[in-house]
Amino acid sequence: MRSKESILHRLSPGLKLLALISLIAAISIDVPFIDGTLKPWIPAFGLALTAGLYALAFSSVGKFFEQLWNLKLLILLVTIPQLLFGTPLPTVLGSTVRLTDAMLLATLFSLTTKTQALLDSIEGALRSKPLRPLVRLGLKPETVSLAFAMTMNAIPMIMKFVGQIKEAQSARGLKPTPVRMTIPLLVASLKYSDEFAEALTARGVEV
Amino acid sequence: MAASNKITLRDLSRIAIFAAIIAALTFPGAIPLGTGVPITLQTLGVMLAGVVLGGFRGALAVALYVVLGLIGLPIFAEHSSGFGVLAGPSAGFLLGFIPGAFVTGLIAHSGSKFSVVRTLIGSLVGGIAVVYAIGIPVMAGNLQVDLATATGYSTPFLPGDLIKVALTVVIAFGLNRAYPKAFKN
Amino acid sequence: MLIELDAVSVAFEGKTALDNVSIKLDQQRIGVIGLNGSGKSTFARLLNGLVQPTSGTVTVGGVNPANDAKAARRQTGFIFSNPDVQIIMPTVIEDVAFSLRGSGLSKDEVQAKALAALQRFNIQHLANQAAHSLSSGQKQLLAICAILVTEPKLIVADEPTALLDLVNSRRIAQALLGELPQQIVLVTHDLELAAGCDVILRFADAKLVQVGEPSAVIAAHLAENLSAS
Amino acid sequence: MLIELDAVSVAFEGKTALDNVSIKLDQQRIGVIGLNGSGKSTFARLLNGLVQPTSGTVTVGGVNPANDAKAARRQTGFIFSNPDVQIIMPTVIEDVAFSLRGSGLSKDEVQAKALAALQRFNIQHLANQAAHSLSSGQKQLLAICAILVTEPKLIVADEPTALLDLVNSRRIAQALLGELPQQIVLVTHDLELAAGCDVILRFADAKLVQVGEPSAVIAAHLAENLSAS
Ligand SMILES: Nc1ncnc2c1ncn2[C@@H]1O[C@H](COP(=O)(O)OP(=O)(O)OP(=O)(O)O)[C@@H](O)[C@H]1O
Ligand SMILES: Nc1ncnc2c1ncn2[C@@H]1O[C@H](COP(=O)(O)OP(=O)(O)OP(=O)(O)O)[C@@H](O)[C@H]1O
Ligand SMILES: O=C(O)CCCC[C@@H]1SC[C@@H]2NC(=O)N[C@@H]21
Ligand SMILES: [Mg+2]
Ligand SMILES: [Mg+2]
Repeated sequence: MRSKESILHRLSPGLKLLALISLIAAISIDVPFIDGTLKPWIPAFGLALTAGLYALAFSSVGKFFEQLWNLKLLILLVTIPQLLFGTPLPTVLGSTVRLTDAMLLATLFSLTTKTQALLDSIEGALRSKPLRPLVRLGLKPETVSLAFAMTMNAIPMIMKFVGQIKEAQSARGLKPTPVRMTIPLLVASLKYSDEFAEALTARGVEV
Repeated sequence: MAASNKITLRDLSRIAIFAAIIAALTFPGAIPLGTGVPITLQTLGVMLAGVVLGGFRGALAVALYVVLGLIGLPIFAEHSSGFGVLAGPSAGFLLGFIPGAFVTGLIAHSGSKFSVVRTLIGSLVGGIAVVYAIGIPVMAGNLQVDLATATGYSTPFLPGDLIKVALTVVIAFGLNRAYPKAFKN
Repeated sequence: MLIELDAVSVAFEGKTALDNVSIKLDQQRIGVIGLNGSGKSTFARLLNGLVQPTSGTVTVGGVNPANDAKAARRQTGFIFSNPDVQIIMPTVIEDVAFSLRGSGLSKDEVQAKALAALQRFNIQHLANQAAHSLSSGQKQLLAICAILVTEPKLIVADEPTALLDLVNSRRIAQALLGELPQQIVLVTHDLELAAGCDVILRFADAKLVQVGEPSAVIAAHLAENLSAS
Repeated sequence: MLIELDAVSVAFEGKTALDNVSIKLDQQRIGVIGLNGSGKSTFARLLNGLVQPTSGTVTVGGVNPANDAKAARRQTGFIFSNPDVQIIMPTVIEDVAFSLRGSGLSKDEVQAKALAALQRFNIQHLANQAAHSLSSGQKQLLAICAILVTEPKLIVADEPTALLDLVNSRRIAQALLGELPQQIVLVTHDLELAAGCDVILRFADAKLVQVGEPSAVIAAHLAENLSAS
């Protein structure tokens, strides 16, 4: 494993997202039909480009094929019904390749972007000029990142409550079922959440 | 119960908690159907968010959940995550969760106190109708099949989702008796 | 009842929580003390099968909780420190009555028995209140009532007073150590409370390091843990 | 700082939580005791504006928290009993650094200050750990660090040791009463802990019933509440 991060890893998440959206848009245009003749090599070229990007990110195309393999069911699901309905093969190939390519590109983005970096750039984007109207509508950058942090904190707390409730119910000779567990879970979670809000207020946090 | 749209820290905390609850509902697992969209417990969380928090706050909780999943937390069905799902067959369901919780809450909170009937109607309309109305067409689009086929792919969800509506009503009814403060914003 | 642990070890994900514990206990009031993470809760949970030994055997009144969790849970009531997680039904009386489901009693008998349990601790006036709106002390009393109606032979309480104030702690302590005829295992950080037991087990670093008369065990605990500071 | 309450009453939904309390305090270590529901937490929360008086005025160091909550929160740090609810950020150092957001300091300065706060309690080795994986005692120390970096003049702690074991309680008590230069208001059920204060306020039934020298107030508290049982 190479520890050095690729240029794709280091690219700012905002730019990467923009590039991703434009690439997906580009391969989604029905280029093959522009002049009336089929050119399925255009989406195929897109796929090759994506493989190249994976190679750039992970210094081998192994990861590309790994992700492609993950999509096998989806690919079958998209192709088989169309073939059964008699859609011409090049059209089917074109559309399948396009969907596959879009999924692979979006996954590449996720694979090369740390969640924290993405959180930071969301906060940064909200501070930027174009998005200032959103801020004026009340969507403060600090509030958004605070909400992210709070949710990530809350997930382990919820799992802790689930464990305690399961235990308490089995101790009473009860098989914990979703309904039985959910009411105490909601009560414990809401109380935790209200106490948490108070502690935040005491630390001078405002929304 | 017509609550204002001004978000306090206490609201924000409850919104975060419900986003986390929906995430936690994906941990027990999912039943794959071979269509790329499995049977999951997420809609239970979506309906509860609307019923407990009300439309506006409930929708924010679900939006928070969706965004966190999109940016990489493995909290979507079958521990998936990332922007990739937006190109996949379940994209519309995920996005539909947001208006789904909104409509659920709007209907459930439309009276001045807790009502089983409004909770039931809210969950049916918001948690099923709205979610499917967005989920099925997007599925058709992303899988490049026609609407009828996508609807066919989605009918196996109905029994499970109806059970989840029933669960929502039973849970909300119990919660209102055990801890009525839960519904006060 | 005889509580017997024979060379019991428990590990969670490779981490030892209880290390080769052997002991026989038949006292009525059994206290358990030790620092955070020393293995107290693990010991308590072994007694009704909430935790299973990685090696060794546990026997409680002739029942092995690892083999017959159902029988173990019938004869053992468990009280946790978090009062919120123990409540199952919406109102106080329903929650107590719930313990009697499947007992074959008629509805009226169940109601009467549940009410009698509440009366015992003088909280019958709360019968129809929303269970989650009670104070923490009242919730712990409710938890005790909900357990008592099933007439367990042993009650295991894992820090039942941790979230309570002085008066409520005393109330629960008095109920557990003073009033109940059952055998009690009481895990606690409150050394005053532990002092009221017949025998105390002291855990440290997953080991049972001392068993004996309360004053001696408490003195050793204080000496060992406060000398450093 | 001078803490001054002038004829302060607080009611929640018609229920009186604090009844006509007037007092002036400038001691360094102020203890607060009383039974569940007697009004201790309500008193503590008045000092930084988490609760507002229904009538009367509160002044802390010249600031009225009801009018200027921001200033009140800047000068007052608050510590709660539940260690879990006080952690905001994923890792220890980030959580301490979070307190310094909007302080105008550079990233490096924030990092250095946060690390210095951890060093003070010898927990700098935990800096990059997940905050939720800490033990309860470590979480309370973290909560204290997260407050100290903002350099408050007053620290209010509402039962900070309630959920801790012996060793951790002592550690926190030593930090609060022994080491910190700040003025401290300490709400506690632990009478031993309260005994270490300069003055104790005793609440009962929403009233401030006694203010004075620790041993006298504690004796009166015990006499009043344990005689019945
Ligand atoms: N379910 C579990 N999974 C993993 N580790 C566990 C689990 N339960 C306990 N442990 C670990 O086992 C050890 C003993 O825990 P135990 O809960 O028995 O301690 P304790 O004496 O009850 O402590 P406390 O005073 O904090 O309640 C600890 O290190 C704890 O982290
Ligand atoms: N937010 C609130 N809403 C309604 N009632 C409240 C609220 N906070 C406190 N009370 C009530 O006010 C009274 C005083 O409560 P307070 O929390 O000050 O007591 P306390 O002395 O801190 O008790 P404890 O030892 O249980 O912490 C209690 O009867 C309590 O039920
Ligand atoms: O990828 C995801 O996380 C979204 C899965 C969506 C599942 C949908 S929601 C409505 C319908 N009911 C189910 O049980 N599953 C689908
Ligand atoms: Mg324990
Ligand atoms: Mg209090």
